Amino acid sequence: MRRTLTTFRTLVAATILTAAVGASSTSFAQQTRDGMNPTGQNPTAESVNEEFLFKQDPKITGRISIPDGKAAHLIQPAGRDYRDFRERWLPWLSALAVLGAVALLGLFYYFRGRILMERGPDTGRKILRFNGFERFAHWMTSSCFIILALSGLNYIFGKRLLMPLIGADAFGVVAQYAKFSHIYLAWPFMIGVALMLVLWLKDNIPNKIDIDWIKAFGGFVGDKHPSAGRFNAGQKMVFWMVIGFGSAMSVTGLMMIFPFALTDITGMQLMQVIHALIGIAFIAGILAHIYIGTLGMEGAYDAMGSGKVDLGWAKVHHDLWVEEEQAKTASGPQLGRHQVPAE
Amino acid sequence: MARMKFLCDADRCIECNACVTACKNEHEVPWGINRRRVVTLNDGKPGERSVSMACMHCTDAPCAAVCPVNCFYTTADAVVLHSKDICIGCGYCFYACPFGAPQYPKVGNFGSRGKMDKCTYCAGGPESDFSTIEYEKYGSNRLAEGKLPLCAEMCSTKALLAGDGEMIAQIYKQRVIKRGYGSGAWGWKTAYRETVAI
Amino acid sequence: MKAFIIALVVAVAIGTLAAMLLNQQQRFAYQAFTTSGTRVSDPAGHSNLVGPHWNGVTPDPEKPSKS
Amino acid sequence: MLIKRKTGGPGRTFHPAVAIGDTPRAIDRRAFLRNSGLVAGGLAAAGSIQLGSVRKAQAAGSSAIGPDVTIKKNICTHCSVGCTVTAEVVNGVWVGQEPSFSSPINRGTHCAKGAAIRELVSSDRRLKYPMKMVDGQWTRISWDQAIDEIGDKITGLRDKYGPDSVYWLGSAKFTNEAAYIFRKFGAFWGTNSVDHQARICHSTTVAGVANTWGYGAQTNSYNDIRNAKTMIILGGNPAEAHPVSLQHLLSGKEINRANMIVIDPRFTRTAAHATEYVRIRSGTDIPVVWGILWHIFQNGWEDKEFISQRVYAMDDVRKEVAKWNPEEVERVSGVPGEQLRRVAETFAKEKPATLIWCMGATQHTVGTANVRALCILCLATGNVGKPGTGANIFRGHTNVQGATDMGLDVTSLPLYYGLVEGAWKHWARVWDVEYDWLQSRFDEVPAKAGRKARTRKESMESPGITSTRWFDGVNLPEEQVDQRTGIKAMMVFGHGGNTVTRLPEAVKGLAKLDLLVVADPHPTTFAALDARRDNTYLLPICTSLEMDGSRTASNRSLQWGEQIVKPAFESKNDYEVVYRLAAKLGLADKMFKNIKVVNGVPEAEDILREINRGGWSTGYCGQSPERLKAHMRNQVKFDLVTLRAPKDDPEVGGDYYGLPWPCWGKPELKHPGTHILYNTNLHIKEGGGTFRARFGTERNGVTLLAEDSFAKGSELTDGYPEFTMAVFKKLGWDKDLTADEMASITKIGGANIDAVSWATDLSGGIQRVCLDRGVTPYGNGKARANAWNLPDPVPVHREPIYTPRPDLVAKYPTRPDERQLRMPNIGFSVQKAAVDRGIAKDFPIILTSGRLVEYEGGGEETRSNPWLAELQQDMFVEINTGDAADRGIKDGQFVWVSGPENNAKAKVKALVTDRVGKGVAFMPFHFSGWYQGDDMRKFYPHGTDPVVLGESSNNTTTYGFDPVTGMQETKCTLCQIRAV
Repeated sequence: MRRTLTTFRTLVAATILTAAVGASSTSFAQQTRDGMNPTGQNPTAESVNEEFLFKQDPKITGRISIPDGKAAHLIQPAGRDYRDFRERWLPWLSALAVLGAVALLGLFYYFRGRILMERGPDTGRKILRFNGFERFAHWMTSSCFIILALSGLNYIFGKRLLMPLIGADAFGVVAQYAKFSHIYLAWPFMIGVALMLVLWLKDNIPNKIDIDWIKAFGGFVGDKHPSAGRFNAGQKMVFWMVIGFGSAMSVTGLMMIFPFALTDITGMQLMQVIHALIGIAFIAGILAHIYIGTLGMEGAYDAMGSGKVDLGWAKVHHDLWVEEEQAKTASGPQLGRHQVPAE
Repeated sequence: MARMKFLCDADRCIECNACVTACKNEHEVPWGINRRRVVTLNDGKPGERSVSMACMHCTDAPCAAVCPVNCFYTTADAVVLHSKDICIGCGYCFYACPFGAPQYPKVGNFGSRGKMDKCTYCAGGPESDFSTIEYEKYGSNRLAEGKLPLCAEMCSTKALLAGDGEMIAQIYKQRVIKRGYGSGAWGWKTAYRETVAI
Repeated sequence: MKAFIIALVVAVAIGTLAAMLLNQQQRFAYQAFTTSGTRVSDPAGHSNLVGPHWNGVTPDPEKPSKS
Repeated sequence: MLIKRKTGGPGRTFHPAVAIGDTPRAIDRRAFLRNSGLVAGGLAAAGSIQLGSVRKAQAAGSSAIGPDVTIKKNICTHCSVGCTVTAEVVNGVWVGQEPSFSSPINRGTHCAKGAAIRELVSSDRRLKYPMKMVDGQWTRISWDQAIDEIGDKITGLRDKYGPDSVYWLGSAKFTNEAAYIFRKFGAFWGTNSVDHQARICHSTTVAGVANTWGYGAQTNSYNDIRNAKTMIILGGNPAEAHPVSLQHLLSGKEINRANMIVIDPRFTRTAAHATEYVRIRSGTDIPVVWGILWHIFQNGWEDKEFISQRVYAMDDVRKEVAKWNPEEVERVSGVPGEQLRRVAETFAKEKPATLIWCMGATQHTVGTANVRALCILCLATGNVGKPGTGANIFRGHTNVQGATDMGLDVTSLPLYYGLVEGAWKHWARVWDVEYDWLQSRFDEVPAKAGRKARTRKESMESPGITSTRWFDGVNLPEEQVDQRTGIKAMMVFGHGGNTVTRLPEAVKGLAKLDLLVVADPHPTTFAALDARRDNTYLLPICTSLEMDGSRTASNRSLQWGEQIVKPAFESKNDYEVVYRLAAKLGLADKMFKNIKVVNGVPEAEDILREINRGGWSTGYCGQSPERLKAHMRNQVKFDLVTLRAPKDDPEVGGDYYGLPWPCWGKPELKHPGTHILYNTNLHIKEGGGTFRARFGTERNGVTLLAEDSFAKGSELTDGYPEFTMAVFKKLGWDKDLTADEMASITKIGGANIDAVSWATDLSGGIQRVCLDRGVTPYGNGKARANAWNLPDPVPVHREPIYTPRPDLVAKYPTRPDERQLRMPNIGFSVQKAAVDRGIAKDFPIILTSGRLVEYEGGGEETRSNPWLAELQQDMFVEINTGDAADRGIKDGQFVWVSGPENNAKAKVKALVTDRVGKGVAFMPFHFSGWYQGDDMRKFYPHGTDPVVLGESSNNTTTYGFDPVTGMQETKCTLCQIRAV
């Protein structure tokens, strides 16, 4: 709890910082106009000093003739705060988030075990759950995500974990390629997120059914299955997490890919903080998603693998969707007998 | 053991930019990369002061701390240097640096900005002293020749001081006592968590 | 499986394309920090810290340095 | 070819044993990697401490380059402070610069330009070979062809239009020797139209100061300012123009807690360090100075003893000053009386006080009068001739003082001998040529426009056309130009084309010229204005870093610069080019009769020896090349404040650094030079002196000689005139002369031996005797508060031609139209027209100009240096925040600055700042290459375009010339600024 608070504080501080910059620059401009004629004044006696300037603005900015706006900032002590965040808090936060997620899932697995398929009359019959394009979109996004997550974590943990193992030279090379992959695979990832939004938006609009589903804890607790459409509330949450975090990561990421294009140093620091915090939350969330999609539920992988799920399973987990699909085609997409996955 | 620092006496600095071009001259730094720069505060108004700024070679340097590949190291003279072989050009050091010291050969996108470059306190890099490759990657190594950074040595009004921190603080103190004013050791609080008490 | 393979191939393809585009719009500092009144020579060969060892990659020690 | 610094030996391998064993260092790469591999954070340093302590001890003796590095010393070319440049040269390549700690002038330091000066030599933007414009295209030619064709063309022009049709524009970047042979060449060619940059920087200073107390130069030195308790900097921004001088100023300010008063229309970088800043309206220097003097006289703060002993006619000044009560001063200049009272009291009471000025005072239609007023302020308070006092005039180029001394001036032969017959005869003797032959080289001018005809002798003695008016000499109808024809050819050596006002007129003039020759390291604006199609030549000249020779810094110290590297590309030095031209014209044998020429290149040392043989009038006689070289070798021995070496030093004992002129007598006399002019507290042999008795002994019954004032140890304890044989005979001192000296004097004097003076005695005997008897050879006179030979004997305020205050013109009009220096000066008509047409309403902003620290002069050289160019990439106009807001102008956007003449306009970037007051705009004058909004880059020969181009400030400057020297008005005109 303390950690989240600190994170929050850092964020708030950063926001206030940016706001303060705007505010103080106006007051400074006014002063400029008043102090127009220095006739009769003693320029030596009134020299500016650090303390005075820091009272006006958290960073000291002046005039410089080279056409590089960044260079006009003389001192920005906020770099120290950024460093505090990145070195003191971020490793612990991310370790906690990632390891915590793994631990929680482990516990869940330990207590709940693998959720096995319930055998029923329709077991063995198949229904197409995701068509090829959907699966393509999913896999493109997810494979990129895994690389992005690993290369992203490398920024935090690489020097702590990998570098001592393989040595600086090798690590330098690895990190260089990790950086390249992070920058370049961000693009298919962003496209993937956009594709998923288009493909699955209409099935992910939250509705009343979701409330019941949540009230029933999604059926994870107990053995009663709440009704659900194509996506149950849990999946919707994953969807919206991917969309929300994905776009936040994209926006902040783009700002970082094009440094200083739209913002100054304070903005860049803020982008970094946001990107990192959301990133680790994203990783934790996706870990849960991966767990449910693979280990957590029997035969889960094939849902995205082949796209076809067991009709019986579907009727249990997504009864409303199955009804809808079967209404579309009288026969329904019934295929041969097979092992049945779920997600 | 000397603890090398920079101190810019803003009451002497006249924004002549000698430090900037001396640096270019000594290390053949290309256009667009300014290891040192001069910023004028309160421009055109009474109290105007100019301050020459480069890497301050901080105590517990933030750049070194945030570097994801640990390419920084601190020499026995407390000069903060880095290895361009390991650097991945990520730019985190620029975000952390309170003084805007890190520079990148390419501007535009983060992906391939090249290796970070910054003031070396005229102390070269990790390669062996006076080697061609050291010179080409980091510039010349005056410190190993027993000389101080050229920017400070050539400062037109001797505003920019370089050398052992205690010695230059002493010089500055004496100046302030002599003349009766002084706007302080710019950046020292941020860089060294101390200031020159008069 | 097919969708997966295609996804990987496409991801790599888009990534490569992105790399190419990004690198194309990448500008050297000497181009970026230049205004309309200037014509700057390419610093490679004239300046240090650029040129053959631009990226800091260790050069072939056998290759004689430009003299 | 090695072009950049690289290590001498083969690069070391990265075998760890070698790396650690060979060069111990703070932390070697391997160790560092090991450390960072083991520990995540900051422990790397801890692991290396032991290594580091070893390094310090062992690294001391090592060198970055190796044993084959040679050190060469030359002088920075970018201002007059005279900073020593220490170059590291390997295999003939300039690979590095080191601080010149031993120089007492710069003590290791440099400004941006000096710290970047190495690039000048290896710049890829240099002019690489001679070029000729053929039908609008630049074509490469050989040196032989260039000299041949140019020689033929000027000979043709001379035959057709006379020698005055060719204009010889020299350079303040010449060495003394080059300036001297260039002036000599002009004399041999037969014209007095030989000029250089001093015309547009300190010509009014030279005229004003010389007319006050004798010599037109800085009286003290940069170093001596350390002694001052009060300094007024009026119309100068040394923080940008002479940054290294600020080392001395600020030290003085700190050590003496000196008052540093800056009087300027602009809150400059210098003003930022002032203890008091006085903002004035441009062009009201005289009211301000008189306003200060008003308080001084009112309160009796003047130095009455000094005035009575050493100043002539101060009462005439009192009458004029009485008109400038605080109310009138404030009405005209905008400075409140209370502030001026404070300044006046400080300057008069907290002594020693010095007055520093620069082009803010000189570049006006009243430039000479301004300078005179400033001198009078020094005189009234007794602030001349002592340490910490004086008129410290900061000059602009490396050798602008020397080039002025060497007579690159339309009014004088070398060393201020003037153009009178005696001067010509003196130099004819030094040059060993017939006076009559020299005379035959000059032109006969027919009577025209009501003016009488001029004989050859009269032409010889008539001042030439000033560089500020060369294009008027081309454009004006021939009857208005007081010579046979107008100017037909420009021979431009080391001089930018954009530094003279009224650039649009210059462009017209360029188009009309029959021949244009630009001899310069860079093509310069002259070559790139797109005015010409043919008959244009570019000759690549090396920088003065690539040649030997002496330079005279602003403080009159001569420093010997040695060639650092051989001239780059096909460039040649000035000596060789002048020699080749002379040879082509058949003048070489006569001109270089007594000068050693090695492989077609005259030897600098030998030229200096000839200067020594003739330079008596200014004390350029004692500075032999050997002595100057000894000074460069022994720089470290000279004191920082007194500039003097200890007396017991075998080589330079007792000398002042650089033997600041006057350095009397022959070199063997070992006169130490004169650090502080007119200092009566020292024996003349120790560098003392008196005011020069240059203007006679009495006027209207009032003596012009000093009263009860004389230099220490003088045998004559009162004022005395300058020494001639007549005076010597009267005193009986002629007996002191040796037989050889007498023989020489007799030979010079001929029938009239009495007329031989301290300045024309080639034997040096008169000066030797003077020194022995402790008297100053030039006499002991009074400084003149009233200089009756000048247009305004006592300075009076005159509004600028284009004034923002037309209401003041009736009371303070500019001088009536008159003719000066072969040209009409119609300032009065222009001013009247401007007032009548209400120009000040359409152009409400005062436009002033000045220098940036990164650039120098016309800026071709410095704008071609990427290290400097990066720092100032755009021509800009400083505009006040209020004016910008009124016009909707944002910082950094393009604006049009338009001027009242020629529909002139310039497209520049706005720099919105409070450095300038409301209603004032400032532009730097270093830019060119854009013309009225067009980029002219393509007109430069391929690859020689400077890195940075921009509008020249002189696109919009206007008419206005000082009546004495033809100085242009750059500091006060009017403009309008509009957003693009």
